Amino acid sequence: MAWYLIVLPLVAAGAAFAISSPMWRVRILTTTAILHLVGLLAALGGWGTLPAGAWLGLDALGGWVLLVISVLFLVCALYAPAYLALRPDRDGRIFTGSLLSFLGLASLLAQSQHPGLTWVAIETTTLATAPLIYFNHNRHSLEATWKYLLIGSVGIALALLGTFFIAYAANMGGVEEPLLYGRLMRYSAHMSRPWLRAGFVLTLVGYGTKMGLAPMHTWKPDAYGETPGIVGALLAGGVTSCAFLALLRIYAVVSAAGEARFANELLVGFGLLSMAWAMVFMVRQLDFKRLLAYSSVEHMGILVLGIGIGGNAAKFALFHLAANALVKSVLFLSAGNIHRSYASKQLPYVTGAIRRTPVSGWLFLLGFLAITGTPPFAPFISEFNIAYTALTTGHPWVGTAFLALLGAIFLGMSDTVIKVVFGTPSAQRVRTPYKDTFATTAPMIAALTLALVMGLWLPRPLQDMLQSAAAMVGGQP
Amino acid sequence: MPESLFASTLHALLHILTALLLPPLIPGLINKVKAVMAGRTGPPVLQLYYDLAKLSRKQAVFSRTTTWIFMAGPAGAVAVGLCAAMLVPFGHFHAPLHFQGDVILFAYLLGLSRFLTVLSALDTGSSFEGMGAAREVTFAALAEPALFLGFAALAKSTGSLSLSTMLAHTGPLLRFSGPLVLVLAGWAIVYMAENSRIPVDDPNTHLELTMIHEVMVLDHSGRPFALVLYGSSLKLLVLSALLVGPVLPRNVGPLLGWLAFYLALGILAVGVGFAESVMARFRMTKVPQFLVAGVLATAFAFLLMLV
Amino acid sequence: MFHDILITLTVLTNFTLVATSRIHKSIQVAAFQGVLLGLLPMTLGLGFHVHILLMAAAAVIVKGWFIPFLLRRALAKVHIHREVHPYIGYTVSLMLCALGTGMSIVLAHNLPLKPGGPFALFVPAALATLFTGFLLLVSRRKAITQVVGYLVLENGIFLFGLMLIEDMPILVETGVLLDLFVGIFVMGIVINHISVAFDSMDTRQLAELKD
Amino acid sequence: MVAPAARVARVVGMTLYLLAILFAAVSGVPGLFSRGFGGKGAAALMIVSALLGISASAWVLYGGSGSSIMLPATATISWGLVSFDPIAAFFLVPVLLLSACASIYGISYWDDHHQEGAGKVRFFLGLLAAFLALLVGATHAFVFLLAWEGMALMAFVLVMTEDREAETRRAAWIYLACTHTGTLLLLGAFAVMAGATGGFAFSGLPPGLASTGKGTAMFVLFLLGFGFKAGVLPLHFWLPPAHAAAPSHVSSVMSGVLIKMGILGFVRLAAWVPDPPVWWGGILVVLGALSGIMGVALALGQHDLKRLLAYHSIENIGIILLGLGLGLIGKSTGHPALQVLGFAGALLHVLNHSLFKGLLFLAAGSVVHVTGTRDLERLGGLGRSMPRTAAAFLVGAWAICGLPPLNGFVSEWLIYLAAFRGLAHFHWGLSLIALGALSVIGALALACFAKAYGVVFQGEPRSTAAAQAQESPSAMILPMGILASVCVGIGLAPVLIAKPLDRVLSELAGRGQGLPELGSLAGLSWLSALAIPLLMLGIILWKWSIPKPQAKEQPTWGCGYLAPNPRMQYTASSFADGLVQGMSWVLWPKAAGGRVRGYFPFPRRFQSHLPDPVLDRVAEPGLKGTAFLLSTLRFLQAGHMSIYLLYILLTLLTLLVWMVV
Repeated sequence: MAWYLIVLPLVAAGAAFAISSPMWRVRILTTTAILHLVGLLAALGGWGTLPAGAWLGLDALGGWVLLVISVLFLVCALYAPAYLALRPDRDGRIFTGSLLSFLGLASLLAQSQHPGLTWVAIETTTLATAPLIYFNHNRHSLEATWKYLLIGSVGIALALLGTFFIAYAANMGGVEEPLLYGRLMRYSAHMSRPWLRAGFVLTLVGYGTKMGLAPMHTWKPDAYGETPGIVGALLAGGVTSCAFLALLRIYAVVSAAGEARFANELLVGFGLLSMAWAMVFMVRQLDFKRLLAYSSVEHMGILVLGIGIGGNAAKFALFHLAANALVKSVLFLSAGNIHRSYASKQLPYVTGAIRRTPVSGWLFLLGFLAITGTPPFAPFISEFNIAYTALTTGHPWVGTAFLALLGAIFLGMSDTVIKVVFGTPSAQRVRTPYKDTFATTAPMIAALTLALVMGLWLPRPLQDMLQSAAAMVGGQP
Repeated sequence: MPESLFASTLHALLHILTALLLPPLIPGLINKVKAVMAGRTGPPVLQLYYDLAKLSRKQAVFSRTTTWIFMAGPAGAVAVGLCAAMLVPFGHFHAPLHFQGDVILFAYLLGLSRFLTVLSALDTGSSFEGMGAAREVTFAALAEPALFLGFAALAKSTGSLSLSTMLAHTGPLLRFSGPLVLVLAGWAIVYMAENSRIPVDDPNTHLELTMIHEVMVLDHSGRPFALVLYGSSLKLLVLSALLVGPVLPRNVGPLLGWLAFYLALGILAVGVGFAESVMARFRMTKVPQFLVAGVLATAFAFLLMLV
Repeated sequence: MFHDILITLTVLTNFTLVATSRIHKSIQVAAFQGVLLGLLPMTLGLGFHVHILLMAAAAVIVKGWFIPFLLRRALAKVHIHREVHPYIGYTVSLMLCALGTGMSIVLAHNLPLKPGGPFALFVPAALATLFTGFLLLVSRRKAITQVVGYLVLENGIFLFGLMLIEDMPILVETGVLLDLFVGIFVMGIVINHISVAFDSMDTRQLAELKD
Repeated sequence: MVAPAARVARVVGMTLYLLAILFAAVSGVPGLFSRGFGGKGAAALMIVSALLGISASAWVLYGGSGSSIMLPATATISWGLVSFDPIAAFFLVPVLLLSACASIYGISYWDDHHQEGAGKVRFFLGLLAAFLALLVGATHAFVFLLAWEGMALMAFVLVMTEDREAETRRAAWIYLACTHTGTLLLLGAFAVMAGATGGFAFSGLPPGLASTGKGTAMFVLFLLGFGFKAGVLPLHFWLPPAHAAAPSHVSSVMSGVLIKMGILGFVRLAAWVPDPPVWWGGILVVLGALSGIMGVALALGQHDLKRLLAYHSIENIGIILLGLGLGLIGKSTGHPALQVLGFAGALLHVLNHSLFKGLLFLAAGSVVHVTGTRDLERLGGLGRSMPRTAAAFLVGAWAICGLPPLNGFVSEWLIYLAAFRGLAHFHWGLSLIALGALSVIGALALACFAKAYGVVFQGEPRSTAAAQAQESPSAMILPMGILASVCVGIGLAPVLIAKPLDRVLSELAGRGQGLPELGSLAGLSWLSALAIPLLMLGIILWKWSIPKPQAKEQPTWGCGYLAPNPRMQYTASSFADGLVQGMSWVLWPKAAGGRVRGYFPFPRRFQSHLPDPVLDRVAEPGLKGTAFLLSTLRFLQAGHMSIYLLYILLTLLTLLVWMVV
């Protein structure tokens, strides 16, 4: 386990909150992000060896998720200085502080081996990210924050109850504290089935709310729509990943207990429902930030669908976690730039982005193509393999529905995206001083390149890590 | 039929000479018959030869709207007609050129000559000639399938894709048997349409609005017009040969064979003249139905051969 | 015995909560429910561990005094006293609450308990309280009442947590206490911002973001 | 152990091929930096690439050995395979030839000074060529999909070039939607195939698979996926708007080679399947007949020059499918003659169509470039002001009508031969369909191109723009010349391509099956024997008939009317009216405007147009309706948090109940 991954960002958060000079604050932000990634890579050397009975430790699954979050965070951190420079009106203190504390809590979550601790981490993440959503301090952002907090807290309360249930199941099975995942999986045979199932249902609903699975996703479009693009990127790629990880841990226990079929039916159902729901709201969607929010709902659906199908698909669901996070960051950041340049995110007003903000416009288009599964970007690989596994391992109808939904979503999304990107900028909107600069676009280009590389080549150690993470989800301790 | 090289060259020569010299005779014959039927003396049978000779000496007048295509059209049509004539057997001797698939080439050569005529008509920009061209292509679209279905029927019965064998030996398909009669009936309709004879078109009316072929050549004069006239008569000959081929007597000697062929041509010409003088031309709107009848006839012929 | 009485009272408070229209009263009742839950650990005969005392204190002080205090202050700021025109009327709410309680009992039947614990009534009561909290959240319009609903929901979880307090105290404490903290945090938002940004605390005004 | 010489021989083709792809890909790069030099640089690089690629193809097709290479492993799919076999070599020729012609054309057609984003166009055109070239060699699902989607997206961006027009944006969107749907279908097809064969590499399918349910599913998915790309009716509807909206040299590449990639897919499929069921071929024949006849019928009714050409692409795809279908029937029933003639005709027509359709689009482009309109009714008389363009268009029209002695005839002739031979076999009905369809298509195509050439290049100019037309610059004439001469060349000496075709055919027949040579079945040499005298005779007669210089020039005879003017000429619509009305029961033309009444009538307008039966009557209303239905579900998220929490509660209760029950 690596304490410093947790401590460093939290300390940095404190520092960022304390000092007054904005310049130093962003320096702290970026340096912390870089250090965190470096430290993580160093720590990942030993993911294989997890001491038994440790409450904190970096295993393959947590390591993979944390790696994704860390890379995503670095992208956002590199973008942040330019963004904060554009928003002198807002107090960067809370912003930077929350960002950094989120990173620390995510590291805690990724390393926690105890359901209670996991739950605590998720809860605190919610609290840490709430101020980010309230960043703009207007009625809408307040409403968004209120919905995010209340719906999220209710969901997490359910997750707590679910955790209690599972603890009780273990308790009936004679498993004593500490309820580490490893031990739970090892003694899963003795656990009481009804409690386990009920616990899984509750945690699924609870963490699903946090992830944004339909129909518990309702806070998502509001929150993503009202926050700055950078926060949207972090929420869509980071916070959701945290909740997904927490869910996966429980799922691993359940499938270790041999209840995988029960759980898989639920996951597949939620996956398809989320994709369908997202499809409904992406068709003729005039607000391109909400469009991205629904796309995030869709991809959460794809993640759980992949897990539900299992086997090869589970592995590629984990792969998709990374792919989605990277591409979503590109989409949200470019959408943020376009929003900034037009001072609007509504369709009739925002057209011809490639003329007003060429780089962001192209990146938005490319990001859209990437996220909808255009080879050779990473999402294509995962979507292709999930479809392939579904079609060939006894879920032909699920696979068909999956492909059909992907197609329908592409139709809906492309309509809006093309209208935003191409054409001539409409005359009604006054042009804001914003222009694409190196600082506001380079991070996105880097992220997109990374997504491209991932589609073509993944380093051997990472492949092994992915493999064993998938095995872990499959229920082998 | 096994022939000596000498004999076959002789046949080829005769074939070529026929194709070159005979054509203008046929319209003359038809017109003579019509005149006689109408109780007139009518022009001499060789009238067309005279016309051609005169036209080829005459100075041409042509529209300043036109391009080189206006001239190239008639020339091309004649060249194409001659090539087509080299593919059709006159009587029961192999045509000078015969190979598997020349049927299709033959049909497409007809198409090519139509293409050239139409283009040279459109070249003048006259709305009348445009109208004629439009009708020409419209009706051809119906004549084409009839022609091909007839070929299909013959090909199925003879197993050959060459006009020379297909027309000369119609295989199990006996002369005057149902299918063959139907094929010939269908082709007769094609014959009238392609050569713009009554009842499809009237070669010697001068109401532009009712004409097809004549109206397309309104602006031609001099040598180009000579080529136009010669070309159409050539087409008449070629299609006549197509029509009479299957009904000619078989396994007769060379001399008799040629005589039979010429005789058949003559009879056909007289028949056409007779028909033209007893019946009127259809209303434009009736023509398509007439052609569809041709298509149906050949289609039935094909189906009959399967039972 | 004694704890069964307390639990029964808790369930009764649920009914009172959904039935009352006056906000003051609902806050009062919520506080009362908090106190009940606080007393509950004492009556389980688990002895007086530090954990148990901690839980009891937390419940009594925070749920019974601190949060109601905050809520009353908020209420004093904005001048509203009644929850007028809730989405779901009071009688219907009562019926639904009863229905939910019934369902919780059915559900609890399908969840076998450890033999010989004093917890026979805990699971149904916990689920019923949870459901009541949800009912309040769903059916009421005023932000404050929704917060009350959230507190009741928490109470349900707290109630279930007591079943585990003996065997795995750390888990339960961290969970429950953090949950309380969140409750307070959420209220902070309500009290400090919503009443300012939106003159009344009617959540209908919080429905501008939609598709 | 192969001898070193042999090993060298094996890599020659592949090396040249990869180099060609490389050059094509980078051809647009100089244009991004230097404005002036961009066009020439792109053209030069593309020409180099074409020379390399075509020599590679020649190497393989005239006896050299093909080879394949493995691309490195990806995170996910074990191997990526690219192999330069005869099929790839054959399809590579039109790809590079046309791309090179297009980029030469682009020097002055889409130059930096007049049009916006010329550098962009060149860059993406280069990439498009590269992806196309990669696609022909892709023999692995992943590489195939990569190249496929890359090609589609480059084409999308190119169609979007003039994105300021709403019409263009609509066309590009329709195209993108269709191509992506097609890709998803292919994805499913490959998944099924891999499930059956256990690998993503295009190896021959196991015998007996084709007739199973899996095989059927696979075939149907491939049919839809490739059909979308090829523009097979009724999946053709993206094609006319996209081709009309794109810059003309892009349209020529799209229509010439991009849609052929759907055919490439069918050809590959035919090569993998050892034992196709007869109904596969049957379906191809029927679809071919449908696309062919409907395509040309719809073309007749158009008055947009480029839309007309686009519909003719659909028609020619139909002809190609007829050939493929007959060949496939031959393969399944074991009639080598049918197989050879059908496949050979289809393949040759692929090459031919890319030549003459590319030529036609370039010529149309030069017309649009000069007059600024695509509307037939505003053109006319360009034959005198733009003689070279006119000649090029004439050659293209001549060839596309399948008239001897040009290349179009040769391929249609082969398909005819296949159909005629098929008559003798058990499945004579399909052959008869093919035969009838071909004859109808031929006649209608002739009508349509007589109209197109006549209205655009002959008669009097119908608008001032047409009246002031000048011949296009030589950089636009040169590529037309190249393509036209290739068309004539193939038409006059079809024997030359017999051997390459035999190579591809043996690939198609599958291993170990000997086929008769094409030359032995079709007397290609006869065609040349007849074509050359035909031309000579025609020229002689033409020379003879050309009047003396002092010949009198008169205005066209107005049949007694003394003041004719250009607007009185027969228009495109009226020329086609007879046929369109005749087929109105399938075409449903729309006409607006009144007939003239009374002795002294007031001016009246009349206009007619032919909406696309699928796009305008099915696809768009369908999409609109679906979107509306979905929008009625918007109430689900009305913004009230109580409702949102209710969702959570209901979900929870449902799940708990479901769990208990």
